[in-house]
Amino acid sequence: DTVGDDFDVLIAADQRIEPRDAMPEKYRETLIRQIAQHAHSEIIGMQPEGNWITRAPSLRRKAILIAKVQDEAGHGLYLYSAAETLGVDRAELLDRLHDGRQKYSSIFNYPTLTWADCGAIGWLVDGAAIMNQVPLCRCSYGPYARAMIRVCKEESFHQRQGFEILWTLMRGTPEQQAMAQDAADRWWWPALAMFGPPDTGEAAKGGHTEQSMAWGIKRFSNDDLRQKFVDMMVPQADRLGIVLPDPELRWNDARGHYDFGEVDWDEFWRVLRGDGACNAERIAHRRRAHEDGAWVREAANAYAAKQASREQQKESAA
Amino acid sequence: DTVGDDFDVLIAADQRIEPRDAMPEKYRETLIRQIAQHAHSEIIGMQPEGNWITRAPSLRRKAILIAKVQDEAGHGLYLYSAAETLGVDRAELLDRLHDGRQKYSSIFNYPTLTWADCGAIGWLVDGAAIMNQVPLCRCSYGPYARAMIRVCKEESFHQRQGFEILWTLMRGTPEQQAMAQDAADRWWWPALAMFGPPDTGEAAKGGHTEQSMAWGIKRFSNDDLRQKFVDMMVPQADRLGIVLPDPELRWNDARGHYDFGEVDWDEFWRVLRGDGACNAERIAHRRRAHEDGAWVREAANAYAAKQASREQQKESAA
Amino acid sequence: MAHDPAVAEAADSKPCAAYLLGLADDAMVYAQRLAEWMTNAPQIEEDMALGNLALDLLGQARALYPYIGSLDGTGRGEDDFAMQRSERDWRNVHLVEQERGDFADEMARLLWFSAYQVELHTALTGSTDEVVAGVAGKALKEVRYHLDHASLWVVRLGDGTEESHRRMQAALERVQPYLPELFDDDEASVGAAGRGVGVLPSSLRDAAVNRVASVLEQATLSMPEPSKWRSRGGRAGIHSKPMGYLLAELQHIARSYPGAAW
Amino acid sequence: MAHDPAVAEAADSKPCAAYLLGLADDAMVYAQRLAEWMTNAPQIEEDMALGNLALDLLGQARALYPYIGSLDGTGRGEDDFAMQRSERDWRNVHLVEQERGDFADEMARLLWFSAYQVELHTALTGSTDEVVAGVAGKALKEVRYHLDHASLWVVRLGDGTEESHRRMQAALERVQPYLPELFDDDEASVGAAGRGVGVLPSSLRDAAVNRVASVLEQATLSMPEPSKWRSRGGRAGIHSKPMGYLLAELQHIARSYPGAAW
Repeated sequence: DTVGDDFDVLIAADQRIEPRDAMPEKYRETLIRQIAQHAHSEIIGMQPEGNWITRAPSLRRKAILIAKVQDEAGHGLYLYSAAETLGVDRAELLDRLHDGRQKYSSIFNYPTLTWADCGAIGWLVDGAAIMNQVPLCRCSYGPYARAMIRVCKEESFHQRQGFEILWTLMRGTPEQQAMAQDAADRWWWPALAMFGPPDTGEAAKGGHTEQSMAWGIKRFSNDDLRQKFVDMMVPQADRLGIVLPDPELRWNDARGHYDFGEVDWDEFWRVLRGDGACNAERIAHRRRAHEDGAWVREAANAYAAKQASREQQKESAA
Repeated sequence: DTVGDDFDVLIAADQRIEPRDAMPEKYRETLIRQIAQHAHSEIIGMQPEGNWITRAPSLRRKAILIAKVQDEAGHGLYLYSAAETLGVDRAELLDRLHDGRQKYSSIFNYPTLTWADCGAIGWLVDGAAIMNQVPLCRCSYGPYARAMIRVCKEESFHQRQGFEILWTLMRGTPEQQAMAQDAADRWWWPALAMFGPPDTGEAAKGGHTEQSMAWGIKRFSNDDLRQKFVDMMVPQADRLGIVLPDPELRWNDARGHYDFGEVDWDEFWRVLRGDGACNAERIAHRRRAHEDGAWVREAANAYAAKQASREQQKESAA
Repeated sequence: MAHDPAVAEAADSKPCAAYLLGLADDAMVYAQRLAEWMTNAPQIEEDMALGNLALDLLGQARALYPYIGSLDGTGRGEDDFAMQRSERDWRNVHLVEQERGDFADEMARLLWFSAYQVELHTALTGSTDEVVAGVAGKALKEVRYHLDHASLWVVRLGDGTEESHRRMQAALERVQPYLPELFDDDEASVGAAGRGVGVLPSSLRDAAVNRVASVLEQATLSMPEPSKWRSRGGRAGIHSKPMGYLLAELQHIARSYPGAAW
Repeated sequence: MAHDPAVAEAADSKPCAAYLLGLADDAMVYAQRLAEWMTNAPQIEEDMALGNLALDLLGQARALYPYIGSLDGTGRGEDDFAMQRSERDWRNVHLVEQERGDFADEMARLLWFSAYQVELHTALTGSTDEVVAGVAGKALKEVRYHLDHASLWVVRLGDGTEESHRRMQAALERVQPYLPELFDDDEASVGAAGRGVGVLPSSLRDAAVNRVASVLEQATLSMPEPSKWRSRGGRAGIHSKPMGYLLAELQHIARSYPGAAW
């Protein structure tokens, strides 16, 4: 069909698909699912760090943390807007999040146990997110690509802040150093799992990688991104003085990359299926906030409707 | 009438009135009001110290505090039982507390701001309570007198514990000493006000003192009790190293008593009328707990009724 | 005796420090409460907006604390004030320390507090103390926005649904006992106003009330009657029950690692 | 090499300390939660009863902490353990740290925890460590009463009104994810059980479940299905969200006055 033709031409030319362009239904669905999951991750991702806002150990850190959680809300909004250009509205997407039809990144099902976790999330989780997201700035779908450009700029700022939290701790008291090391121990493997299950070699056949690459949504395999991430983080860990919790981690001169151990994929799937430390808590928190606010949103709608009809009356009276 | 005669004979002989004895309606009403107010004070009085249970600075203090608040609940129960012998049940008395028809001691409308307040309440508030209550062990109404004997024994234990909290603070760091002095500064005058407004000399005509004394409910005037309290506490304050916040306080050799300044009765009446720091909070807390628990009490009643009818069925079947 | 301006200035600075501490603590404590809304707001835009307000107020407190530490001669910095002070040393009003209620409670509190702050900072832009005038000038822009934000919501809720009207009116009743304290003059404010550094809280009352009244009218809400009781004592370090728990949360980590830098 | 009993004992004592710390922290944290009921219970008798339970558990923790401090060689006392430890160093299960829910939630938690504790302390009265056996002997009397108290209420609520039945059943569902953790064996419990000092948690499961099952039957309630997720990690110092806030409250005053005695 002609839809396919125009679309394929644009994709082949590495041009952007825009909302008014015709696109295959599968492409639209894949994007909705991916953008929504991304938006949900920003919104749910406010909680683990939000847990430390009232307890941040200094006012400067408190201010930075509030601003960061605020940025996450902002990223969620950009992304919901991008998804809305595909013909699905935010309220519907939130419903899908709340009743479990759509997911968010499983990394946010891990708990933030100490202040150092705010550092580890910035350094490792935002670091991994950037690695995933930078290629998305060249995603074939225009609104998503443009949202990602804004998001990436702020994320790299967050990553530096996370690094700096850990840097300060590693130059602090022995207790602070232990706190930073402990956080890195707990977040390293979940961060590696953020790139998704293996999708190269033997594993290349199962997942969505191939189709997403063909559509210009995905630019690198999970495994390539994971390798890039490890290669980037090891020198940073060295600078921090943090020992990454992987005995197999070492430079491989032949490959020109770091070798590293295997993620515990059983744990990954278990947490993804719902049996993580915080899955139930995160969704319950979101749902409660949403339900508590229902009367407020209704009031805002009712008021807007009243105002609109008042305007109309004024106009017809004039 | 004969009711009056028997009653008057017993009162004149300083004998106890018991629940089955005839008694003037006014005597019964006065006692119900006084015993209920006393019971309510124990129950509301759990809150100011209850506020420190989760934050007590050591486990030993936490255990002592829990036990003390528990004792207050127990005192409330003895006293409600004593009131019930006069033909009014606890649920009804609690309703009167919750809707403001009956009062509790106004002292519990002051806030507990620091740990030292737990000491000051024990030392000053329980001290004043004992001073009020010891004569009530000889009250003409038997059940009330017997309840007071049990209460007084525990109260004097609480008073020693309060003294010991302050003793420890006064032998602690400068911050702890300041904390203890500050607590005494804030609780001294409200403790003096606990004996009620002046009721001797000019002031003897207004209140209930004369009638209550004639009925053997009250044994000493408010002013006499206040003087006894001051005379008892000044040497204790000296031992603690606490300066009582009254520039007029000094020994009067001629009277054989300490002279002391005037309570701020305007403040007393203001707080009594409802405009104290915690009046609204105390009652709201009580009501919330009572309302939250309604379904539990209903369930307990329903279960008891079911059990009773099962027993009956068993018996009639046998 | 020759007039020594340095001595006179030192004598002047302590009451002003006490006055400014009240303002800084109001901002600090309310920032802490507002920040609790993040992840709990009725919509994501509001998570952001309330976070913004919290940041503004936190910024006001952070601008004042080190200056207060220099005025009172202790040299304390922002974290000394925020993390190392016990409850009796805090000087904020009870309004800002109350627990987070529903969204209507927050908008009622924000409406009154920002109406008060608009009048306060308008007056303080004329302070004889340049630092205070500077902080007020920056804060004024912020709190005008806060007042607009609160007004917008109070009108929406008051003139929204039946439920939102009922909730908003009830919230106005609940906040009522905490308002007189905002406008109480005390020794510190009298001292600071006398020196031209501060302003008498009582002098801000009528204009703030008028601001709120006009919002309530537009919102089809009514101004509650004065309450049977009122809060007192915040400026003297006498706080209400929620304050101790707020401080436990605020300070626990900082207090748990004495001497650590973050 | 000659056998040196002192060296062997020292090598043995660390795993036992780790095991006992889990038991002590369970008791300590649950005491803190139960004490929150005082002034909040459905009737005054219950304010007293829950206070009593809190005191018993607090007593169990206080009996164990100094002994643990001697076993692990740190010489720490009860307040060092309770007031000066950070979240990652606490070894209690998640069940006891969860926020206070409604009365049915508390009775569901109490039923399970005391059924577990009855089996635990029954087993520990046979501990090869005399101190542990002594603590368990005293605790056993207490926790039997706790189990009776919880059972009484669960039956009343289950077989009371329609509402109480519904609430009690819902509470049983809510507590379900926190139960497997009680019966998990970990390195410390395997070590302590191997030495005859402790007991394998997994060996207590069936008897505890039977105790609960018989109460539920009498209460006309049903045993929930295993939950979709379960708590993990408390014994390794991985806690859930409420723990940090619980510690903030528990420790704030003690941490605020370093070195002070109370």
